[in-house]
Amino acid sequence: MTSILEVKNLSKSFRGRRDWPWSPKSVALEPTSFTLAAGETLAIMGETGSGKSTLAKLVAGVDNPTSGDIYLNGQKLYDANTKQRCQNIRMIFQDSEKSLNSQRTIGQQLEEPLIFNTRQTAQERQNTVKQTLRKVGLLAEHYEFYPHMLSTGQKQRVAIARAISLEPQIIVADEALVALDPSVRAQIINLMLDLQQDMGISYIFVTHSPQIVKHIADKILILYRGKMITFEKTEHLLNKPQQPYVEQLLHEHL
Amino acid sequence: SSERELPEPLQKGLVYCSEGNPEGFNPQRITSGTTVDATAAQLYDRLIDYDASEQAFVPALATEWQALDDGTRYRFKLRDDVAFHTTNFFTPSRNLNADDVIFSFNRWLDSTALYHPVGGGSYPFFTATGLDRLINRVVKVGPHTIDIVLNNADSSFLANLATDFAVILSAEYAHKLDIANQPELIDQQPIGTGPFRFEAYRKDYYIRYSRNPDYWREGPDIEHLVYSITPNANKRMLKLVTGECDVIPYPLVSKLRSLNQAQIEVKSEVSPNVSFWAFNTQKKPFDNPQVRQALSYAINRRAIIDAIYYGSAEQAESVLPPTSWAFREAQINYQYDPEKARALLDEAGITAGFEMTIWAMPVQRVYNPNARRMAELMQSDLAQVGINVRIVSYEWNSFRRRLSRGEHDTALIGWYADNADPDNFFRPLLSCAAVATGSNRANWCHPGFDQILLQAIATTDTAERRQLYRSAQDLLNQQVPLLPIAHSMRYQAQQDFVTGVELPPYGGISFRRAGKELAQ
Amino acid sequence: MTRFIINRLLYFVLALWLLTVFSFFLNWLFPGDVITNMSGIRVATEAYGEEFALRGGDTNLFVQYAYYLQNLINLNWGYSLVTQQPVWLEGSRTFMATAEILLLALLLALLIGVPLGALSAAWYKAPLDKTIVSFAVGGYSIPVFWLAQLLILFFAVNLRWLPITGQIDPLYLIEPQTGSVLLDIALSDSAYKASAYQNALAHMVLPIVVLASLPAMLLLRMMRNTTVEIMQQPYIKAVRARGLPPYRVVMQHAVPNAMQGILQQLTFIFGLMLANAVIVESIFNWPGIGSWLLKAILDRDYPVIQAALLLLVATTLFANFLFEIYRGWRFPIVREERYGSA
Amino acid sequence: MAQHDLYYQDRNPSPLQLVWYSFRERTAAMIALWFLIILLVVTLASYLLAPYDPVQQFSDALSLPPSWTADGNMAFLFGTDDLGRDMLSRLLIGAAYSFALPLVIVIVASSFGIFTGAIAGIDRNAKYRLFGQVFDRVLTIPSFLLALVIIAILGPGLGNAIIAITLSLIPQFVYVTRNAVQSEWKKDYVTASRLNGCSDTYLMYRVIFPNITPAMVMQFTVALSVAIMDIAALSFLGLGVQAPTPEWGSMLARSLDEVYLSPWSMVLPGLALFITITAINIVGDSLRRAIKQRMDG
Amino acid sequence: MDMLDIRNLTIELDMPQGRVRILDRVNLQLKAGEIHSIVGESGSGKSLLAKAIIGVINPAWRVTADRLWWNGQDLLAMDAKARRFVTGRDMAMIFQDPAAYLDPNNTIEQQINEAIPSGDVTGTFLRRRIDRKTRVRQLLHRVGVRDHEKVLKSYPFELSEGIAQKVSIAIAIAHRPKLLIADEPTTAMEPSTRDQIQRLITKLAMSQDMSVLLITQDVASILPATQYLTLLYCGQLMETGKASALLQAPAHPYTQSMIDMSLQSQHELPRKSRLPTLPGAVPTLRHMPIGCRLGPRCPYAQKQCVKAPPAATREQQLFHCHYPLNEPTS
Ligand SMILES: Nc1ncnc2c1ncn2[C@@H]1O[C@H](COP(=O)(O)OP(=O)(O)OP(=O)(O)O)[C@@H](O)[C@H]1O
Ligand SMILES: Nc1ncnc2c1ncn2[C@@H]1O[C@H](COP(=O)(O)OP(=O)(O)OP(=O)(O)O)[C@@H](O)[C@H]1O
Ligand SMILES: [Mg+2]
Ligand SMILES: [Mg+2]
Repeated sequence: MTSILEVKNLSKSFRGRRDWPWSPKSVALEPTSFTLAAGETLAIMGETGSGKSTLAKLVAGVDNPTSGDIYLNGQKLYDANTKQRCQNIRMIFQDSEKSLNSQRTIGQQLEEPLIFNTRQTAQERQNTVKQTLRKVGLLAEHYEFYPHMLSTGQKQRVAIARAISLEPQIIVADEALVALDPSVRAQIINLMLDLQQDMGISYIFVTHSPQIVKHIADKILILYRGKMITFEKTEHLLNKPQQPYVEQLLHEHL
Repeated sequence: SSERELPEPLQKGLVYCSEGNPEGFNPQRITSGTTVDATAAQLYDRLIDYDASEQAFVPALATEWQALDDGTRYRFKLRDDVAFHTTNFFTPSRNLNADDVIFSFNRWLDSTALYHPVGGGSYPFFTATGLDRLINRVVKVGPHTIDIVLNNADSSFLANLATDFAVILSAEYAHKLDIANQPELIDQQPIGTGPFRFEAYRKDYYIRYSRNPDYWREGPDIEHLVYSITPNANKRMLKLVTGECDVIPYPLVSKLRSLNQAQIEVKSEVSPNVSFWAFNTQKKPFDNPQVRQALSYAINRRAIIDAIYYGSAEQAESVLPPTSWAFREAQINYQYDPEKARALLDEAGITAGFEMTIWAMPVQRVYNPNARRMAELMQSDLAQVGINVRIVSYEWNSFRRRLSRGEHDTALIGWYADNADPDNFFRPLLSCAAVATGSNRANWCHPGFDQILLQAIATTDTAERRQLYRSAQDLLNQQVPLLPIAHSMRYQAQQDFVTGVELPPYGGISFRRAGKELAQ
Repeated sequence: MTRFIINRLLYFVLALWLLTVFSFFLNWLFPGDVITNMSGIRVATEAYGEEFALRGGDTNLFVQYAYYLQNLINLNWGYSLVTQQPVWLEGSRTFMATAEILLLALLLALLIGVPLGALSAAWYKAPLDKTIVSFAVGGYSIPVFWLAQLLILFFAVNLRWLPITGQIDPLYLIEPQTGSVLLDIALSDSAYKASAYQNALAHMVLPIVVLASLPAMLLLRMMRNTTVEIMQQPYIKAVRARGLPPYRVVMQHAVPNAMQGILQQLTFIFGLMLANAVIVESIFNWPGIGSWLLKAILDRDYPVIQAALLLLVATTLFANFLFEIYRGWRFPIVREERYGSA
Repeated sequence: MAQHDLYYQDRNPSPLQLVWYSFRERTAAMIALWFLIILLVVTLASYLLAPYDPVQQFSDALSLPPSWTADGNMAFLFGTDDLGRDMLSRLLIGAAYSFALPLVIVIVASSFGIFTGAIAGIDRNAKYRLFGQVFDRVLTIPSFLLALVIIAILGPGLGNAIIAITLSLIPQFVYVTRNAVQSEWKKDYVTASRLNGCSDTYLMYRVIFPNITPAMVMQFTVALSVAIMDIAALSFLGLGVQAPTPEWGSMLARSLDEVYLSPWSMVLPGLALFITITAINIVGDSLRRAIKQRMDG
Repeated sequence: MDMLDIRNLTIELDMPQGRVRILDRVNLQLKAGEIHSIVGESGSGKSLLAKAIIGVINPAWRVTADRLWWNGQDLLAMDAKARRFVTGRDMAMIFQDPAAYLDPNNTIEQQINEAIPSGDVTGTFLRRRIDRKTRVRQLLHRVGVRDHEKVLKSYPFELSEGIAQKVSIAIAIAHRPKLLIADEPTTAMEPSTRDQIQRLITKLAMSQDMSVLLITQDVASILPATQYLTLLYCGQLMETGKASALLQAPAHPYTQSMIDMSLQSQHELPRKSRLPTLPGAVPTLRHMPIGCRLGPRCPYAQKQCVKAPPAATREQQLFHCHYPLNEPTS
């Protein structure tokens, strides 16, 4: 498989809120490189504060990297070019509740990416949105709904609908499954797996759960204090002796 | 006497709620009633006093006096037992003598005197009455005898000496200040011979005096006298009701009565005063008599008397009150007549929408209990003839200062006679000399008018004088540099236990015999 | 904590500095001669030349500002155009007079507002609460100048319980040395101190009550709302689950935590009181900085206007600084939140 | 639950509508709101409604008590003041200065302040952090004091008072908007919209704005009551509206001299101010509670 | 005898749409020293049940029960004060988000101190102070905090999640409760921390002879030492019984699907295959199905399910289902 995403020496450092202006910056992510092929799923793991979210955000374009480049299909992604990025890389947030605008209808929110990234007319946009809604297991009627009228699972579906409406190649999901009920979580995982099959989407998952990782990930990237310590195919990683840290992460408790 | 109990410090003192800040502590320099009330009778004495009930001059610092040389020289014998105030800033080494009197006169008389320029060198009362030109010089005859040499005989000379302005200061104190290079303190930390000594002054809050223990004649019963400065008439009245004031000037009589306070006593007195509306005749278009007449027709004075004075005043026909022997009823009555006013204005080329200012005094005076409100009334009257009026008001002292500079279009102000002579209504108010000193609020200088006044002053024949003053009034009536509005009663309200607070008919207030009669 | 204090101090000093810059340029904004506006020395007088030199009148703006700052720090604040008295002297006195009633009023407001608010919250939605709250809404909607007048009419004029104006009956002969009448009585050699205190306190009652009414009602409402909100917080649930009786839950946990929010609002309330002081002082003729400023505005006494504004604003800034430091010290979580947050 | 209501009966009320529904249920709030609406209408029509010219002086009816008292006269419903001017007319026309004028002032100040605040809220450069901190401190200066500063520079008068109050209200709006925008800006839904490729203007007006509207409306009511209070206070102190304009604060100030003879001339304008401000505060409070209730679900 | 004995606990709430029954006739028995886990998806009323036991209830809620007994005393019949006394003495609760459940403006020392019953320390003022100090430190040791001096001086926001949870456990066990209710104490925690806390709770329960009522969303995260298991769905009790038996042979379809969905049991599934799940979503309060509330989502649902199923027992299991699974073929 040829890689569609290539990340080269991506790094990020922050100026802490409590720091004096002259104190050194703290490094949240040391230069990290990896690649991802179409239809593949990458899981990012690590203990708290190890830089998982940072990496995910950099890839999704929420933050700009301190250094390093991202290549999509061999083309370099520039920070300023949101268009190029958002047509191909989308993000699903951890908390669907907070990532939806409570003052606007589902339809309005789902149209947003279409307005800015396609040349569709209003009518076309509405149709696209309704199709997408059906794709994620919602009804066309949900177009008129406000987020507060939906259940948690439905909101998560809306978030996914928003991510796939531009038919991107990569979806980044930062702990998107943590807060869900078992039944809903299973439903969402199924949905995402279906979409991967249908549309050939690649996923980047940030998660704590070894079970999920083992079930869906093709590759695993493990971070420790901002440093990438492993980047391997899942089977390889599971089948060979591991460092204690990795062991602990992948260990299904008790 | 009263049943009320007061804490000890309050029993021994008296609070007079005055209506404004004094401009200084030397009445020589200032004609404002507020300043005079605060200083003249309290801190100082004059050579002679005028006893209104006897209608005669009585001795004060001078024990006796006589006119010499056909009335062009007066000799005064001074008391030798008069001590100046001993205060924490000055201790006199000697009693009053001729030097002090000469110093006091020369202060305003002799432009070469060391102290003449101190405080600006303007002595409006003396300039306006011509006293500075009347007196040739003051001569020391003996340690306690002086001569005042006049340029010519003058019928109003003694009357003017008996006014609140002709006070005697201490030459020794002046000398001390001169050495200390602080001459301006002479009017700020005053030393006099009066019944009270100066203690402290805080602008907008109070003046504090204490009894002069060395006073040469019978002094007050109280230890302390405080002027609590309360410009707001309503507040003054409330403070009288709450007992914070013992005496207040210019009470809102009708309102006080409606309060029905048994322990408050209201005194009233006919008083020689006039409130008027002065046009700044040096500004266009007020230099045009026709305009002034038109404006006079536009004002409903009757309504003003009702709304502002609540009937405690009579409409003025002339600047002189009707009680004066020289009074002359108005020839043109300026009855309220907006049509006529409009017609006259049209004639003078004043179009509708013309804008002017009325400067309304911020304080209450005998002659005008509420100038601002009066201005409001006039504002609506003038609006009827198409004139837009802006009412201007400043703190009292700035107000007077600015008026003197002639910043106003028109002003609502008035005059309170200092002595019984009709001259006192004319020269300080309307003579050319008064333009220079700033007390001529109309800035009106009419040579013919001045001429009449000079003639009147030079003669002692009453009939002739009356004739002259009548023609002067006719001239005023026709020229209207100012429109007389009202002659008002003078009122004062006090707690019933306060005694001995005198209301001299010619202005001022004296606490020389003040006391409190409290139940023990 | 040190870092927190330094951080706050830095911003305080910065704001203060900006204030002096503003005040410096005020002299240009005012009509008339700049040096006169600064010093109160009129152009035509002899002293003008000296003052001109002292304030660097012929140098450029930066140097002039340096001179200005120097004069400011040396307390050489010029002279009033009206009284010709040194501005700093009168300013410091009026400042103390204001500080006196302001602090007492603040205390009173806290004493009324906080317990009543807590009470109201403890009886949330009960009739008592509703009564208190509607009372409070009325209380902070009433214009102070109207309230002052109503109180004067009732307590001073009808009942004759209280005097209307000033700090003390002037016959007590208390010299305004510091400006705060309570201090002045203590410093004076009056033989009637006890009686003087009585009189002074009687004079204070109305201004303080009027000044305290609005903040008290605001505090009441804030206290109630914050406490009610805090009662929903998880940690209160945890405490309740531990079986603590309700009044102790309120007193030991809800109220202290509510105070954190109240303290944050205190600067705002303090500023409001300072603004109301202008009105209250001029109604009660209190020789404070508010009435001083007001008279100066009416008289166009620029050196005084400038000084009064400088003092008033610096006071608010300083109060803000103090409240924040106290809050940071008493409630450590504040230090965390507020570090350089944008 | 009614049976015919199969799904949602009132189809999809937006969150703002929900706030309104919750607001609507509060009796006091609705009374206050209706009062304000009526007041606004009356103010707009005041020149038609006022029986007399507010500065016309009836010299034969000085200090006439209100009509319901024994000495009253039906021709002057609320009596007359000491210059014989009709109180009712003065109160009505006064509403233009005491209510409508502050309303206009607040509208101007809010449009300007919200615009600036929005820009300041988006721009999150480090240099603005310092600015923000200092700005926070400037805000501790109450608007009335700021208005006094401006009046001190410009001099007293109605025009200057209007300028002063407008300027003094703006910082509050900037502050509230900036804070609201910044706290919204950090939220996930804005990031999500940003990743959708939305332009900044779209973000501001379509995404963030609906979310901060309640805060803005709240601030608007607060500012309105402050503006009314300030303009009345300035006029009371003689720095604002000048005679003979019938503004409530100045009416109150000049009535003080007459408290004894005509208590109504003091009570009526004071009451008018009091009721108006109370109504605004009640509306503001209820709105806040409605929003909170809406948030709590 | 059961220490805690709950029979037909019902909690109703007045909502704008009318009265809603949030907890519907729930039964629960707990003996001393037992560890009992309650499992249910979000909104199933687990927290409500805990709150009802501990007595932190909004007065607007209507709580009725045939029995709500604690050691033979009827908690519902007591007045508020007596009930507070009993629960304060015998019960304790820990929560999911530990830092939010600690007073942000008191130090840890103050808060633990406050939780120590005054009866524990006697003597002079000074004596009591010293005793309290040592007790506080002992408690922290017991929950496995090593760096205790630093922790004691800290404020909640300065602590890591794990330490904060340990502190809340310390506070909870300060008065040696007989019952510890843990409401989702480890959800959203990092796996390593989660393991620590779970081990700690188990250890405490064993060593102190304390009963534990553990509430979780997921069968996967129940305590390994759990003896009894109860499953709630939408306020209805689905199944309860001995954990081992229940996990092995669930009678209720809901239990079965919860076990299926639990990620632990997915080893056997091929990677990237579809996971077993219940269709649909948890109904909202406004639209509770009548009868068995699982009905619309249940793969085995039939007409009869619109009637509430009666309780049925099987060995050590009790369940509410018309069509139980895993019937022993006898
Ligand atoms: N905006 C920020 N400013 C300063 N530091 C930050 C910022 N965001 C993250 N960091 C720091 O970067 C490091 C990595 O954070 P990140 O959120 O990527 O961790 P994580 O692996 O996602 O942790 P978790 O599992 O808790 O979500 C942390 O030490 C964090 O403190
Ligand atoms: N104060 C309340 N007002 C209205 N409804 C409430 C209230 N508290 C709880 N509920 C409702 O009662 C139901 C049960 O709530 P509870 O908190 O017990 O659920 P839970 O099982 O603990 O869920 P979770 O796993 O999400 O914590 C929920 O549907 C909830 O919406
Ligand atoms: Mg993260
Ligand atoms: Mg719960």
